[in-house]
Amino acid sequence: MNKKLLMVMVLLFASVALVSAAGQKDAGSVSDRGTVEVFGGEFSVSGGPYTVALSNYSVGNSWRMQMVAEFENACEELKALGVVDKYYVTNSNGDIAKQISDVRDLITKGVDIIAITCASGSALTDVVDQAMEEGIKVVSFDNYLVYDDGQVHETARTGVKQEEFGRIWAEWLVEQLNGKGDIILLQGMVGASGGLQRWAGAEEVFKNYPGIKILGEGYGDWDYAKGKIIAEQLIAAHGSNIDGVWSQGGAMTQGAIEAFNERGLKMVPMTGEANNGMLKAWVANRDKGFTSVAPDSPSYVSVEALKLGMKAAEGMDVAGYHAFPLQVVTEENLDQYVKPNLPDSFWVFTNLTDDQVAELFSR
Amino acid sequence: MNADTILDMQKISKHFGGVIALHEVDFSCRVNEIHCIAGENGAGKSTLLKIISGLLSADHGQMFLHGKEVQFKSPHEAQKHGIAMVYQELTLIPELTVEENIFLNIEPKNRFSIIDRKKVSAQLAHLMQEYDIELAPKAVVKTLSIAQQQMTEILKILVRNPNIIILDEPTSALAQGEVEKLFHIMRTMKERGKTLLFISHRLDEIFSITDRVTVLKDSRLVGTYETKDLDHGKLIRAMVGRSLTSIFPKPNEIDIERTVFAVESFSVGNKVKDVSFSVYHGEVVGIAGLQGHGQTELLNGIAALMSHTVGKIFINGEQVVANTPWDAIRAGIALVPVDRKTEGLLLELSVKDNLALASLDKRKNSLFLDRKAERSFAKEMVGRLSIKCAGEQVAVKNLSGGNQQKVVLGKELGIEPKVLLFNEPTRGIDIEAKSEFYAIMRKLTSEGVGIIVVSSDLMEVIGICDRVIVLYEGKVSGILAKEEMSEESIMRCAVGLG
Amino acid sequence: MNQRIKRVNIQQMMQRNTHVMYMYLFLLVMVIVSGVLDPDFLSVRNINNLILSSLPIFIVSCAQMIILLMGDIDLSLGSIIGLVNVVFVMLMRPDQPFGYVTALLVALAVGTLCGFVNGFLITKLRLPSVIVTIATSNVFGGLALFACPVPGGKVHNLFSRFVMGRQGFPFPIVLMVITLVTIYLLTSRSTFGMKVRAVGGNQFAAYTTGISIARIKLTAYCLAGFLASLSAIFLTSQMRCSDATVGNSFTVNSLTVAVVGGTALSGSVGGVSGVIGGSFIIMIINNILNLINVSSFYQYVIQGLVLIFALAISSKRKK
Amino acid sequence: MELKHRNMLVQKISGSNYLVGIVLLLMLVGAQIIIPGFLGIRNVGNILKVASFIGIAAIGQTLAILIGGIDMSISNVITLVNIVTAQMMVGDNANIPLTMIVILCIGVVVGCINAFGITYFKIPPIVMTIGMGTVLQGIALLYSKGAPKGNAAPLLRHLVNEPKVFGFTTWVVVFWVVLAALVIVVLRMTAFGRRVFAIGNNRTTARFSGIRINQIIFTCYILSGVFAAITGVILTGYTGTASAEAGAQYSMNSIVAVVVGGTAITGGRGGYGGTILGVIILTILNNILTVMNIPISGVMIAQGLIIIVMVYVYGKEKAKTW
Repeated sequence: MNKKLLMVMVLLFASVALVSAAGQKDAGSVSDRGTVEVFGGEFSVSGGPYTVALSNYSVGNSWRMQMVAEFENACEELKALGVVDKYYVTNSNGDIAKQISDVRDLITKGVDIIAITCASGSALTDVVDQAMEEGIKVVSFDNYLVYDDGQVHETARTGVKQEEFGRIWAEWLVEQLNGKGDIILLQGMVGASGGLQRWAGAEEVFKNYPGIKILGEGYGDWDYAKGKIIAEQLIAAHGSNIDGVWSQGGAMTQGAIEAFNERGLKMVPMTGEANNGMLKAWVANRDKGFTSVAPDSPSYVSVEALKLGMKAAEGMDVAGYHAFPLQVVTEENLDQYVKPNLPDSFWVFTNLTDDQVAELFSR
Repeated sequence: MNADTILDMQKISKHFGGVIALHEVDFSCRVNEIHCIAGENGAGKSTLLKIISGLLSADHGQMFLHGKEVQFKSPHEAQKHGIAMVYQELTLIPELTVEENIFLNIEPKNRFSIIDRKKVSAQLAHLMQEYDIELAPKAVVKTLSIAQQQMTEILKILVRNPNIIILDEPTSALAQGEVEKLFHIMRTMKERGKTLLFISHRLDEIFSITDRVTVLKDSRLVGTYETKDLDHGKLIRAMVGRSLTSIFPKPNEIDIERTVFAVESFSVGNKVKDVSFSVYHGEVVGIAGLQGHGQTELLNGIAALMSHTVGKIFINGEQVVANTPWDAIRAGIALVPVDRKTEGLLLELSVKDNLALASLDKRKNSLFLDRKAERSFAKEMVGRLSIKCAGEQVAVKNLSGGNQQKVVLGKELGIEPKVLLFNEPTRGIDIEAKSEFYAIMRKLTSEGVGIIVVSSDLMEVIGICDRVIVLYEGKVSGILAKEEMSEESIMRCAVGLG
Repeated sequence: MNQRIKRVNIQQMMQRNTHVMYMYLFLLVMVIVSGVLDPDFLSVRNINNLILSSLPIFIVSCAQMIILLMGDIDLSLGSIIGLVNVVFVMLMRPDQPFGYVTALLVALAVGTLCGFVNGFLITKLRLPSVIVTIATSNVFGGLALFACPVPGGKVHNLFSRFVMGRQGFPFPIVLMVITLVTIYLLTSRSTFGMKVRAVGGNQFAAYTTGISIARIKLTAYCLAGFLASLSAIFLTSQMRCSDATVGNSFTVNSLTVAVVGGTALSGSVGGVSGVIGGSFIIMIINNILNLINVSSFYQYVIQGLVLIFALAISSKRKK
Repeated sequence: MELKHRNMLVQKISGSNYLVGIVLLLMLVGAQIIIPGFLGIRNVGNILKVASFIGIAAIGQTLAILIGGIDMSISNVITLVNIVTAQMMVGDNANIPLTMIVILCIGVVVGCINAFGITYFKIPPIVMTIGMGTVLQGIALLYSKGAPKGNAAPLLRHLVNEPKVFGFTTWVVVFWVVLAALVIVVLRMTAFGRRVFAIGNNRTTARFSGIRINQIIFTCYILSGVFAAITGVILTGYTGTASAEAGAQYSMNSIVAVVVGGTAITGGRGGYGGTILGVIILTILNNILTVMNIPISGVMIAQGLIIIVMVYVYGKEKAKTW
């Protein structure tokens, strides 16, 4: 509950600061504050102030937690500017039904903008329709809404293409092995759509290189421990024949690195993701011949969704899908992104300052 | 076979494991009679009645109802043939109301299969009026007294309108007034043309209400008699078949200067109120009373198995404070509980493990149990109590009742008790084992152990005890010395007339 | 009937219902406090939300209550919900006008079958209900996860809108009332209910009264399975997709609701009037946490504590 | 009579753990066929390592089941401890002592609360521990704010992961072996062990025999909490990090291991020796299933069926209301 207290104090402080700042400038009330430049002056807001919300389905991993922090951070800034008067963040712990009732509660609270990342894309369409009927702007990101006709019916949609991950990993691995070698696959979860898309992107590439032989694969559920167990078992079966590891998750890659080290095997190229722990492991195992490539979806995609929602609320046309570029850590820019002093869990493509990251992941 | 014979059983045999419960027993009863089955504990009375009621099935023999051979696979089947039984075990659902219990499984329903509560109330009111019974239909059964529960059981039977009604020791838990009430109902039933079979130990009851008596002894039929042809002496001879004194050992010298054990103003909840008595060196003290008048609670209270006890306990003149069973055992208070299977023994475990159980700490070397000591202790007990078993590693569940009871006793002797409490020590064990048990008790008293026996078997109380304390509603209603003891005097106290 | 007996009758009926009365008092306090904490709480929209979110847990808690009345416990209800949800969505043909009929029937059958499996193992193999339902919970949950490793699928739009009451007909309220009345009649006013309570109260008594314990148990488990699938179908219409893990929280929650609603774990005691109040209490806790913007993580702590407290209170009351 | 005779035969076979031994042998052979190199020394070491996690958690479960209870909060204790350990250690050996103290406290407190509810309020163990588990789950989420972070200290990781003992196994396995020996000795050769069995067989008799039931129940549940907590620490050492689902399978796994190992689910019969075999069987089974790429769902189904079959074969336990 300490955090609540802290928040209240921050709020108080913020409002005091706001009032005093406004007093110096205009001494006007919030309603006639004119236009305010937001999102680094990308556009200006004249309506509002808005009540905004993030409907999240899980903070079960650090990326999602960071994503929420980005949203909250942005909201605090917007609040200071008087553009946002209140914001809600709901989290359904992976429970689809709870997320639906969360959105219903948000409608009850009369929010103006909802940024939503869905536990299940199709499950939330109905309640989102209800929200839209109430005039709420709904922007889905990361895990989009999925309508029967495949179209974008919500206000807007943003995020990276999962196939891109697979493609970048596969192309890099082929290049490392010069088009010939035996690899193992560390897949995500059986049947998970994100994982399927990532693998589909990779399969496209591997198809063109008959020299790449897949020795075996396993599902590590994007989890470090499971990834490690799978890697250990694949190593038990194939040993030193493995020339490369195509992993679709950074934590699993870390598990594989560990497994290789414990068996005393020579390091091989492995694909990864851009979280600090993975990058640290990369640096630590560089001299053993380890190399990797780490693409990632920036965690401020939630803020991007909020931005789109606000544009819509201001009357701009934002309908449709807004592709969000994937960023990549490579051997060249690794040293620029790895932060040896920051926690492992932190994802390097962020708007948060180092201090904010340290605070977020400290306790 | 007489024309008015309703039920006729021929050469009925039944055994449980190796124990014979009934051996080729013939039995018959007539329309419109009250028929008592008499006999000692373990004579096979309950088994016979349970076979009639369909709860048990006979191994051999035939049963004829209205001249037609029948075999009941369940009590329900017997009920369909007009035979219903009130068991000693409670057959009511404690959380349901009187009304719900009585009509269980035969509720009158409307056309939507919903219970017709009006019809239920009307039928019940009619029945209660007919038999002059007063009960609150909406009362939850667990809140009723034992007598009220029994009335509910009887109403539950009556509403099913059977021809033959069986009552297994219906009076054992009742006070005098309640017994009168029950007999009134039984006579009304008889007037309505029903046949009543019931079990009772009390000779007075048998003579006051029955038309005929069937006596069983040691699982065999002794005979069926017209009550008017019998007197007390004849009936006892038929039941016991030998002089009572032969199985009871001679009393010890009692040294009233040495008090082995005493309780002062002892109360347990609201079950036992302000009881004081002492046990002298060499003495066996009996505690008698009707079922449910605090005897078990008194023993369990002394052994600190009950909470809310008040009062003082002295052993050899020194006050003992025991708040937990553990304290009581350390102070030297041992209890042979009423139900050896659920309270006394671990049936799956061996004789040795059971014997050792209460006194584990006595045979340890530092941290570990001393197995050698354990074995020799078990051997010693098996010898001392002449427990018949194939070895001390045999699971106790394979022993006969008498030997199981000896294991319980042996377990308690392991703690080297200063006072031994027995609750129904010889229930369901054979005569031989009984007499061995009595001999052991006597031997223990001569060694200075104080012995207290709770028993519902008045013959046993009279036979073994040097003094008997009778409880009525948790209070001492009489203390009788050996020469004052008789079934009549004890019963007078037990119903509060002492 | 004389006055004394009438008085005893009334006294006893009051005593029998004290738990439920206290619970409703608590519910009332909760509603008032919530209304003060957040004015939106008492809005028509929010009450509607509450009914929608309480209905699945209410129905499945009725199932749990019936099993508890028999003195058993069913730890597989959550997994049955997950399995039925998966089967229902898999068989759904969202593109056909009546594409939900087969799915509906099969889903109800699957749930009932799961209940039957529980009942069969418990009665025929004479295994304790706790261990059987823990094991079958794993089996049903595994099957659901096997058929549907990740959430997905679609639900017939018209069907879902109808079930959620978005087609003009207030189906959720009707379903709630029907369930309430049916389960009340079944457990408190029918022979079946008395038999179930008899089995839970005293098996010897039930046997000598001619009640077939095995048949009653089998029927009750089938009924529980059926109710769980009913709950799953409603839930599925609400979430419009399949998710094998959707039922996970329902096992503990159904226990909590039943116990809060005055159902005794020892059997015989309980009724649907308590269960409905219990389900509102649990759902209001979740609802109010959201409305006053408190971390949903408190939900678990509160639910666990509510379960333990309710049990502790009822055990103290028994003493 | 014939039926009874057959049951006694079954009991005789199961009672002496022959059945478990045979199953284990068959599984070893099967695994060697399915996974080449399965019986290699490194892999055996690896299997023992993974088995030791369940093995240590199953000590508590064995005790809880032997006294006629069950502990469903093991999963949640492991997860909570996993999260707390990683967050407190933050990869620094210096933090180990303080962390261990906190962790042991968690285990003791959880066990105490479980036992308190079970003895004082007479709440059925299954419901009490499930309720407690839910509370712990919430506490874990609150403590980690939903996203577990931090890492294990290097020393811990070394002890758990490095196969430095006898060239093939880790210190954790040694720790497990020592614990196992200790538990078996305590259960078989001390008064405490005898009392545990007595309570599981018949609580009333135990009470009438002057056994301090509550004391034994408290001890068993506290030990269960503590061993679950230790498992949580070891698991943190194994994965290096924390996860919100780390312990998820452990309640179930430990019950399966105990039941497969021949301990009666109603209590009073069995022991830790059987549980060890159960743990190894379970680990190998999981290993085979993962190598065959059978997802977690398959493992769940297999576990459920194993419990039903084992409970049926082993005991014809009398139905008991918890």
